[in-house]
Amino acid sequence: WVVCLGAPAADKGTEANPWVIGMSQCNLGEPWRVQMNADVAKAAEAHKNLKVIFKDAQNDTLKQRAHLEEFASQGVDLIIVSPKEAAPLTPPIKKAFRDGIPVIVLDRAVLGKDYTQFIGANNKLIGEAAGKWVVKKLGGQGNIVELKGLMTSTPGQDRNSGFRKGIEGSGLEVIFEADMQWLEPNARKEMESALARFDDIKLVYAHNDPAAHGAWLAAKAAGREKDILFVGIDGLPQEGQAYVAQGVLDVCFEYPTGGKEAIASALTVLGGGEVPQDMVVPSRYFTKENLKDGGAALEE
Amino acid sequence: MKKFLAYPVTRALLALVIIVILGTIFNADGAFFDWGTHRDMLRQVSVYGILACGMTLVIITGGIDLSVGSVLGLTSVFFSMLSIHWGWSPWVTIPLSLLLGAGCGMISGGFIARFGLQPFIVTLAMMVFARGMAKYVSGGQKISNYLQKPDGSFENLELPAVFDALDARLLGNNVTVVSVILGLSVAVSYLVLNRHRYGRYLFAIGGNEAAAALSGVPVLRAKLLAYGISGMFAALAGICQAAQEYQGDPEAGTAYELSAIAIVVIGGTSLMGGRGGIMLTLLGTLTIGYLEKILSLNAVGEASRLMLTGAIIVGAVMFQRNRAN
Amino acid sequence: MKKFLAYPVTRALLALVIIVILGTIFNADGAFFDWGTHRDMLRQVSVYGILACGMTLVIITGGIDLSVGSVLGLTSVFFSMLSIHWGWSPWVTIPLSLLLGAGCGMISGGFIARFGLQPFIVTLAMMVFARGMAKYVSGGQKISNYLQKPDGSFENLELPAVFDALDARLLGNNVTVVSVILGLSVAVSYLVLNRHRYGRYLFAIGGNEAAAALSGVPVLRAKLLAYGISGMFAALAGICQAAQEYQGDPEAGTAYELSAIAIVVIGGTSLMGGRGGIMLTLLGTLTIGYLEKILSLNAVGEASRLMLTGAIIVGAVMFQRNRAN
Amino acid sequence: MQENAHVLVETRGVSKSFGPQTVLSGVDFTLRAGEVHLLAGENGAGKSTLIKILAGVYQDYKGTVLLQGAPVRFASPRAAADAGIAVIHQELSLIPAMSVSDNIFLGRERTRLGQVQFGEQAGHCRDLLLRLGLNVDPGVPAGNYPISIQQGIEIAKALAFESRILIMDEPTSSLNQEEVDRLFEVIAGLRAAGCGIIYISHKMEEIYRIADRITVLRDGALAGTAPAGELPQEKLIRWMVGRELAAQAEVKDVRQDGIGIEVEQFTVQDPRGLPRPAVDAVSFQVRRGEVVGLGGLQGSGASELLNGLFGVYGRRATGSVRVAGAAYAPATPRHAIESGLALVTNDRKTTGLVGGMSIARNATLAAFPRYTPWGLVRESQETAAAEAYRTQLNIKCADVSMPVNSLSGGNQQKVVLAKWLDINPCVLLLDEPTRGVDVGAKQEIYGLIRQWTAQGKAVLLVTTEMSELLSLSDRILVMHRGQITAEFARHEATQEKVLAAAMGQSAAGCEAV
Ligand SMILES: Nc1ncnc2c1ncn2[C@@H]1O[C@H](COP(=O)(O)OP(=O)(O)OP(=O)(O)O)[C@@H](O)[C@H]1O
Ligand SMILES: Nc1ncnc2c1ncn2[C@@H]1O[C@H](COP(=O)(O)OP(=O)(O)OP(=O)(O)O)[C@@H](O)[C@H]1O
Ligand SMILES: [Mg+2]
Ligand SMILES: [Mg+2]
Repeated sequence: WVVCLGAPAADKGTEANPWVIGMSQCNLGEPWRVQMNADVAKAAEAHKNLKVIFKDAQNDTLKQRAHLEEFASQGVDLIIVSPKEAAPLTPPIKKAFRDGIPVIVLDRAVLGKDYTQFIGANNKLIGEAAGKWVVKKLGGQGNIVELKGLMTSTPGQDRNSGFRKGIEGSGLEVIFEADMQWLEPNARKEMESALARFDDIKLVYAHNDPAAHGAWLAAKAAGREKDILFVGIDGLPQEGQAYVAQGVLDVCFEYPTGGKEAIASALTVLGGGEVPQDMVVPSRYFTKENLKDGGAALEE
Repeated sequence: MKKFLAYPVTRALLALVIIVILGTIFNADGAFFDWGTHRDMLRQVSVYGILACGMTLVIITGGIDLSVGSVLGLTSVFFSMLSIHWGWSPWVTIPLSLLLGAGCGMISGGFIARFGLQPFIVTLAMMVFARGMAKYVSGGQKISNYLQKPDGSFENLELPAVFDALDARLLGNNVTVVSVILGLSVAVSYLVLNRHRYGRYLFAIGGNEAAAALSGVPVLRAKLLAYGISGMFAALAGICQAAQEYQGDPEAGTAYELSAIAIVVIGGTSLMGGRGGIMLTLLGTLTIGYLEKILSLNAVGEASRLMLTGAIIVGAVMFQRNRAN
Repeated sequence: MKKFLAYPVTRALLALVIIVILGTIFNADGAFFDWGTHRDMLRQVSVYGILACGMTLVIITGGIDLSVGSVLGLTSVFFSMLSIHWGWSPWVTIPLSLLLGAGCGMISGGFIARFGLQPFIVTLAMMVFARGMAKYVSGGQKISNYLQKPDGSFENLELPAVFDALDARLLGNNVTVVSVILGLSVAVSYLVLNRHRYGRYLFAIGGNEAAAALSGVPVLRAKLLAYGISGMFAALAGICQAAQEYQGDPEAGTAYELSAIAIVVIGGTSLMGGRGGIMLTLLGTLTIGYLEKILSLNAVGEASRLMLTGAIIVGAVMFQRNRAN
Repeated sequence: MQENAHVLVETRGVSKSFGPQTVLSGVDFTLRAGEVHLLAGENGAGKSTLIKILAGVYQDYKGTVLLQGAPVRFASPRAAADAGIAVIHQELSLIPAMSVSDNIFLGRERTRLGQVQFGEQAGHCRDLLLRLGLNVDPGVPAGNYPISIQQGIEIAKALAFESRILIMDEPTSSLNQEEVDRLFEVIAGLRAAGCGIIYISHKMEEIYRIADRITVLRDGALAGTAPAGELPQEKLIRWMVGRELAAQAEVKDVRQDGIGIEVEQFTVQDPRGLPRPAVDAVSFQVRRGEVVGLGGLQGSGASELLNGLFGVYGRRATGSVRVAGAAYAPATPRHAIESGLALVTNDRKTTGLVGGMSIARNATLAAFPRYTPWGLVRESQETAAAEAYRTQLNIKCADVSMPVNSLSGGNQQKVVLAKWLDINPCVLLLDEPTRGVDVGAKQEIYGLIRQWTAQGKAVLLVTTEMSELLSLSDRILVMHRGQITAEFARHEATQEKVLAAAMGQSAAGCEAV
């Protein structure tokens, strides 16, 4: 049943007979992942010889594994996968890759080296950059509230550990932290508690932009939004960047989706070219000052 | 004392008092003694409380409505779209949103009342369906005042005043508007349930549907009404949620139905139908609200929070258990 | 034809056939005709099917078990921890995990049978509690063979063979081990339900609990058994899930209870209790499995997928509706 | 000592209370081998409670139970069954969806290694049912059979294990004459074989037909025990109610000229979808002030006729009906109520009352729109109305705000009647209005029926109790297989004639078409 997919057929990759790319997204409940799909779709639209099939695994590892199995039996020319989990998706990705289908892995790495290319950003580095920005901005002193993403997820853990590394050695102190599970209403609720307990809060570090927004709403209701700085992560155009433009967030750090880059790599691979196996997409940060210039690269 | 405890409402009150006493003990450096803390608790629990009002009516008929969370999500998107993107007046968007919610509820109610299907499975299907609708209507994106134009650039629309109005506070910053809406929802539900003919019909249906039908109770219409009202309250909660987030989120309200049901049951309304009341639900709302507030104020970790919540739900239900048996 | 349709099992079969026919029409460039597609469908739906086996027993008693998803998560973490971190043999870890699941189920069952609390709310509390336990036990981390040591560095432990064994395929790559486990679960449930004395008791309790008690049925013990078995199957599903993910995820199984309930009801087992069977559940499992597979093969978008699923659940239940009334 | 050898079971000073309410106080009771010991008493006297103690249902009672002289305290119904006590409870305890044979063996399955031996059970079950003259398929769900057959299955269930002690709590409440005769034959056989039988009944004819000894309970205490031959009916009733019961008033003919209800070619399709209609083109009329009794065996369609007229089956009931002269097409119960019909169903628990709701609320439910102008509830009017009925119908309760299921059976039935009086109907459809009701309450209900006819209401009465049918009806219609097979005026009706017609023989004595 394994369809031989080795070398691209001669008549493939034309407008009449386009290359078929299977894209498996781990869930579409998060705007960031919706954005990744949108980036892939937008980049692919420009190329008439590409057709992308999108699948959504609804946050279920086993469903995503089924996607890989299905792509293989449907005979797609290339797979883009943004995996939910590293460990469980390594074997099916390895299997597809070994069977001759190029696989581009987005955002979350898998174990081993059996894939064509990994494109991702580094949450630890972003967290660290956020920490350093905060240290600089506050002059190394002050109380911080940290609104953490789901702490059973790797991004939540990395954004936490990176940030703690970034503020290490400074006089900054995290006085209140809570798991808001990436959800804005929870963030607002937790921030209300923090505001009730502490009169002196200098800054809120939220693991995603909606949470930073929720925290800002809580502070605004308490009339304290002017005294507090708000830092978010993800930097989607319609979320984080918009909040920065509106003056809600003081800074937000982009967590790039890599969607555009994935299509560029796919074209290279399908055309018979070579790509580096690991590619870290550079991240940017947005403040009111640099927003119209499209943000600024993270300082190392 | 024993006699006193025979009434569900005094038991619900006692449960609330116990929780509040716990709050004064674990007061998080005195934060519990601020009025602001209580005001915020009320704000935060309002959306759940509004859902629980409709849920109470449905549960009294012996049914259940699992779709309220999704209907909340759907209307929050719908309301935001009409208000922000299309710029319609709240005098139009609010009634339309309420109608949408009532419509969803009445579709469930119709299948349940007309075809005798199980409320659990019908409203489960509606829960899935309405979530799909929310994603379809919104294109899977949050609907905010930051609008992407076809060319990919962004436009910053003005946020309609209704959002600010609904997220505001009244009486010198001491009560949030959404808490007032919760209060009104309780009042309306009370009138329906205890003062109106149809309220009696809901109790009769929950107590013995066959006997009620043979006594001339319009069972189909009464059930449609119950699920319709539940949908309408879900829509109202959706509007409040959107106003508090300044946007419509197609994922909003996920799993809220479970909180709403827990509130109703902890209050003392029986899942068997025929027994309960809206005042119990109000007490249940406050109990859950304080529970969450205390856990949050004391920054209790996620794992312990869940374990404590689970244990407290069982404890409360044990306490509310009918002593007769 | 009419007579033929009078039996729930033929209706369930017909529903399955209709779905399969839809599959041959929307065959996704012929992918539906590969045996591999069917094998993968069976693998993918196995975990839900195993949960549905236990759920069937509970639903037949007139109850419901909302905790299975969380118990799945808890045991997947527990099993992975014992197997990977502590390196215990599967001959110990599997029975211990099953015991843990059965224990969770029996705690729920105890509250329900002994104190007459509502199954919905008790198992809801257990759902919250077990999820908290899963997070507590795992420290909120996934339990994999990639272990962080106290100094922050990582150690790559060897993955125990039991993980590979449970995730393997048999009979020349044509059947997955988890599908075989599903088959065995169905067989065991069949024996309990249709051949064993206790199976009669479960039906009797669901049909008329008071009458069953008067007839000398040990109601308490039978209910404990039903919830215990449900918990045990949830644990088995947790082990299978962990094996397939090569790790224990404390978030695993979230909302799986709803799928399991949908499978049972679509099969034709009544939520009122007293009527149904495990063969119906098997057919329901395949129906849901094919439904998901077809939607996924054809890359149906999220919004449409949800709306279709909701509509199909109602459609299937309408179809399974007891024609007598 | 000699006497004691024959005692199978004995209670000594047994008392039982539910919360603050004492239901049994110090009851002494003995059952000897080879006797039918009749237990009598008003509704709520504690008869069922006493036998539930013997059956192991309640464990928290005071006093002692002696089994063959040895003190026992059964831990569960199962334990009592194992000790040789078989019970037919007042409430049907069959599981409708389970097969007849599974029902009979429920709790005491024939198993090998825990595996139920279905074949063996079915065989044994068939023999047993044949012995009772029941032609029933052991593999069919019990709920598929009419109530009367289910009652028979219930009896078979009690006989299945050859127990020495048999307890029957109102086993004939839904059996017809023929079936009662067969049951009594079986009981006679058991008595001859040395079994002891405790039998509870409210029906006087039965009591004196079957009893060897009679024990009467009043308000939970022993009123007395006597051999049946030494206890005349007047004394029995005095023991039961604690006073002399007024003699039944002479029945007066109060029929008026107007027609209450007129039915022509009325047909009801079988509610379970069987091809033969449950009611097959019947025509009759009931005049104002008249009581028309409907006789017939179980399944004759009399209940379906009443339900059909009341709109329970909607459009599956067809024909031409006129109520008080106005055309009426059955559609829904609500519509029937508005058209002046009232239906007292044959089962107050499942279709008559909302158990958890208060007496007042149940009493006003049918006429509720009247208490809710513009939809708003007038609670004070409701309470006032309920208090009026409480006095008028002599409903015994502490307060009309109490839940209705805290009342005794007879008083619950009076609340049902109050509910229907409250709509001031033109036609009353009564389906077994005295089922499970004690002598005192029965008399009161008969009195009420006479009051209504005097007011010019038309009454259509369905009852399986022959004496009731004969004494209350101005005219008797007999139904068989959905059709009216005979009509008798009061003076020409006899038990034999009615029974013959009910079994399908025409009045002339030959087989009806
Ligand atoms: N489970 C219970 N809880 C509270 N009270 C009860 C319970 N069961 C019975 N009673 C009360 O005990 C009294 C005796 O009831 P019981 O059923 O023994 O009467 P009975 O003599 O069998 O009457 P009937 O002739 O109507 O069957 C009644 O007042 C009844 O309301
Ligand atoms: N709504 C219903 N649905 C299904 N079956 C019904 C329904 N109503 C009555 N039946 C069935 O119809 C049959 C006859 O009913 P029932 O036992 O009430 O006899 P009946 O017609 O009232 O005779 P009688 O007047 O002598 O009591 C029974 O098998 C009963 O189960
Ligand atoms: Mg009794
Ligand atoms: Mg009848």
